Amino acid sequence: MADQRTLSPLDLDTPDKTFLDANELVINMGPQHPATHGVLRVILRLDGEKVLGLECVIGYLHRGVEKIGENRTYAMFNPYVDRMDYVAAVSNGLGYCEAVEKLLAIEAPSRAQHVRVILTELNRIASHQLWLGTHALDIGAITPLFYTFRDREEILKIFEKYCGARLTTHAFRIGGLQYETYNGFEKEVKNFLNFFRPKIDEYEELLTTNRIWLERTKGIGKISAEDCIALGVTGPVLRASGVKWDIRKAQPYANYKNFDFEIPTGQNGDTYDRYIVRMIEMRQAVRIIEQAVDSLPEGPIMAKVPKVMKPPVGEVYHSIEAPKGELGYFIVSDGSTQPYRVRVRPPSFVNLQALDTMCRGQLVADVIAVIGTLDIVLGEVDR
Amino acid sequence: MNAFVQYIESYLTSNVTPGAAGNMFWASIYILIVFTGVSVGVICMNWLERKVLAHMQVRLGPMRVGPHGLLQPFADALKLLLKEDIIPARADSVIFWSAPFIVDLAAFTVFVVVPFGPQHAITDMNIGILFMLGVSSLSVLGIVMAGWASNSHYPLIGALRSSAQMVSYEVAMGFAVVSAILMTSLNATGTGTLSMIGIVEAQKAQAEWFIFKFFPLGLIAFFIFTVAMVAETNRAPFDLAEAESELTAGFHTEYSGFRWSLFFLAEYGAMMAVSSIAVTLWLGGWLRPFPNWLSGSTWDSIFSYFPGATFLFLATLCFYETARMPKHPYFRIQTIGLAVFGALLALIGLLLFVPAVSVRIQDIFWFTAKVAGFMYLYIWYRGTFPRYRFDQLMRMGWKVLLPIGLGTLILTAGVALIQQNLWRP
Amino acid sequence: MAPIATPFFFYLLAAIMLIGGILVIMCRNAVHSALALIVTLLAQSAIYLMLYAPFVAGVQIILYAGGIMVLFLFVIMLVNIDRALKERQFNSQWWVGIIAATTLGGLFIAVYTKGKSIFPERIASVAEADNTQRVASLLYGQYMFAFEIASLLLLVAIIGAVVMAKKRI
Amino acid sequence: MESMLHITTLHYLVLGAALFLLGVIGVLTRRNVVIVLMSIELILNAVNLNLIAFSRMWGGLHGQVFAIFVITDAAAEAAVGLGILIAFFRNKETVNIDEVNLLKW
Repeated sequence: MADQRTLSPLDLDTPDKTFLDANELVINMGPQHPATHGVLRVILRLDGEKVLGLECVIGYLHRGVEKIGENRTYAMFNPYVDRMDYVAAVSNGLGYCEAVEKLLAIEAPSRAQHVRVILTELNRIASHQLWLGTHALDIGAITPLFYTFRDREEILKIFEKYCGARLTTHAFRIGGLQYETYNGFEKEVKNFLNFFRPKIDEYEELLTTNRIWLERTKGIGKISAEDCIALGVTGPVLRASGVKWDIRKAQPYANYKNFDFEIPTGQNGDTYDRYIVRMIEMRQAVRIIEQAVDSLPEGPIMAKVPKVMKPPVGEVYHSIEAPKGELGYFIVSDGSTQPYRVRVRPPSFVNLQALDTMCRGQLVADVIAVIGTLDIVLGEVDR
Repeated sequence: MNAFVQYIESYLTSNVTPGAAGNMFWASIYILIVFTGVSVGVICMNWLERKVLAHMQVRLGPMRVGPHGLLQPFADALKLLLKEDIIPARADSVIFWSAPFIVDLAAFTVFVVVPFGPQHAITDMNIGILFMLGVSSLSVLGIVMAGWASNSHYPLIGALRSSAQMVSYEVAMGFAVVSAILMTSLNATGTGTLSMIGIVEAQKAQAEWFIFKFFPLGLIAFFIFTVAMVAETNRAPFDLAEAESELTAGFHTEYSGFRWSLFFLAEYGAMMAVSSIAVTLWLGGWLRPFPNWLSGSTWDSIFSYFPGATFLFLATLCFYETARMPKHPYFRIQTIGLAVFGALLALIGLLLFVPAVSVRIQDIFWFTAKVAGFMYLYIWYRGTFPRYRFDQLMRMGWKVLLPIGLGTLILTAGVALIQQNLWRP
Repeated sequence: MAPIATPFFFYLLAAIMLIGGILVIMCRNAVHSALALIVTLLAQSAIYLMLYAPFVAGVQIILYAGGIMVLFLFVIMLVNIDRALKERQFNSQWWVGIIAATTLGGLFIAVYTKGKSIFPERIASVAEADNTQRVASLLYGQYMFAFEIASLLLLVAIIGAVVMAKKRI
Repeated sequence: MESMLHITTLHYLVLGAALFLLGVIGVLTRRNVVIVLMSIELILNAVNLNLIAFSRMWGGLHGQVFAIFVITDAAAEAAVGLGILIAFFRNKETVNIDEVNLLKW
């Protein structure tokens, strides 16, 4: 298996024979399978239990979000993006709002930017918590799921108090925020940070040095930095392979250049490194939120935005670092109230393409671990 | 009639098991008691596993059916019995039908030789431990049959996995068991035994539980056995046969209702069976803790209060929870139920303080308590560990446990030989 | 401790064994055959218990029913093809086999009826309690060499089986 | 009738002989290799039964020791036989014994 990328695609037409004679066996995992995180269907070609290759069949959750975008005004489309990556809805909203702001050439006021950073980073923690719980559940540890959900609840409470929704928040508006922070917002966020810091240690205690966890994750689903770049993989998966690429640092948006934080990277690009990277990212997110809350400026929360948004003819690409990787919006305006085309670059979709590379030569049980470690959300993959 | 009464009474004076005494009447009574006891144990485990696991995972677990979900197992059983019993169209119906019974048979027959006390076993076979290992290995057949008869991919893979796992861990388990059996021969008489009661008697005679014998050899053998027994019963972290995230439910994917509940019963029965092997071989069976450190009649009488005290403690817990129940009239029946349950426990506890009762019961109490400790371990494992991958599991069985077990056996034999020939004139 | 109802259990177990044996050779489906064989083996181990051979009975359950038959079931499942069920089950020379077996059976009957006196009515008194110890001392004493050879045989069998079953060596 | 109710060594021998015959018939007539192997197990068990019965008759334990050796042998035979079967099945995709007519393929 010299160059994995040049391997021929799966030949799914040859029928599978009996168990034994057969050197190859094609099995179908999903779309209804407990470990595929939704309605992902993976067709595996196996030699015994070894994976020779696999193909993802997606689209079971396709809702035509991009097409909907062409038939809604800029402001009306904003809630739809929350439904793509529903576990990180705030990040999706941030990306869209900033993209449209770029198109309109306006800038949200500094206070709004701060609140945006706070909420987005909280959402990053929530997303990583959900990833950790389900990933550990896939590998068989059932307890972390409940710990992470218990703590994620606190974040969702803050969201709910701020904008009335827990999951699909629609927290931001084009040009800033609609709602001023509620009374005691800073205090509650700080309380949460103090509550949450020991909890990360708690998660790590259960898993980081657990022998079985190490055996199940070390060296599993390896992907090299070159492969990552070639496949366009971003986010923690890319960073775990050793590439220090984080849009918050590389092309700072919102207020990120004002905050001091580090980008964790791994060396091996295996499941364990991705786990460690995400754990450190949670800690860094705590750091960012702390700084943002401490330096939360007073002032307006909404920039001057025309009642009817008619961006000038043109196109814009804006990407942010969503919890799962680079989330980009490409918006083409024809000068009307509705975008001519909205194209989303979802991190889950792009990262999912690395599944084949990561799984070849591994065992079936590892495929489940790798799907977990990619941290995909099918709502975002299929849009 | 008189002869019959005499027949019944004749056993009461003997101090062997009813099977060994050849008393059919008492043997059947014992069979009834033991199998009812095991079934009740399974029911308790069902509730305990949910509750303990829930509390480990910051949840409450069942709370609605009965006070603190105490009636949940019964509700579950009722649900399972009322469920439609589906046999897949292309399944091999005879085998599909009989597989759960075979698994159950294997799990329950084992209890024939489990020694709850010097007289409290259905029978005492002179190949007791061999019988236990042999019969419990028969459950593999039921699992393979279930997986094959379902005529479906996931159950078949699950069955192949679990039977491969059970067969290979049996080997390591066997070595651990043999090293414990070897220790039984270090008596004054110099003959070892395979009888379950004989093994405990040997520990009593040597005034030492085998887990501490030839420290750390006994401990290592015990450790190997405890790991192997978890694998043997297909429980976490070795539950890949029924790994939800990979194979949905393993060999019993296609089963539903009553037949599924039989598998459930067998799984928990087997857990108790292997735990009782471990307790018998290494933890001194029915012997109370610390027989040699805290010996003497004073300590004996102190320890004889333990069974009653345990039940009283449980009763106190119940009463405490009763006091904490919400005062809303809606909860009245539940509160009363919990209070009655607590009163029942207290009554049993007080009954156990009667010397005549406690003398007869405390063997059974200590044995059950030790087995219960193992049951808690099973739940704890499940709450803590991720799942092994199949090749890792096999590697651990064959390349780690087996060599260590073999080494322990050889070392134990060597040490025993040296002790018998050199140190003892 | 006298055995209870020996004739009853003997005939019961013998009936189970023979029915099981007949099913083994008559069943169309190999899995059914294997299960019938398991029943036969278990009944046989009970017969061993009646013959005061508890250790062999235990070994029979562990090794045969729990080990060898699982291996059989494994292989049957691996090579399970529906085609085998639809084919002719008996080979073309089946009548030769039947005749040969009948002749052999006649021979057995002749031997057992003519030579009834060879088998004395005696039943030696055997101490059941230390059966295992005595078997062990024979195995590791008088039959030491045979025991070692048996272990060598097993080793060879392991290697042989692995070599045979491996796809690529 | 008395002889029926008094179980002697001969009863066990007859049972063993019957099993042996069943095994022989199975070996000689069946086509499925797996069932042929199982018939061989039947034959071995019949032999074991005889050994144990004689051991009971004479009071010695040599018969039991031999039975253990036979079981060992059966295990080895089963392992190798099934290994050959798998190799055969992989190459010819059949389990019929009358198609095993080549020494080499």
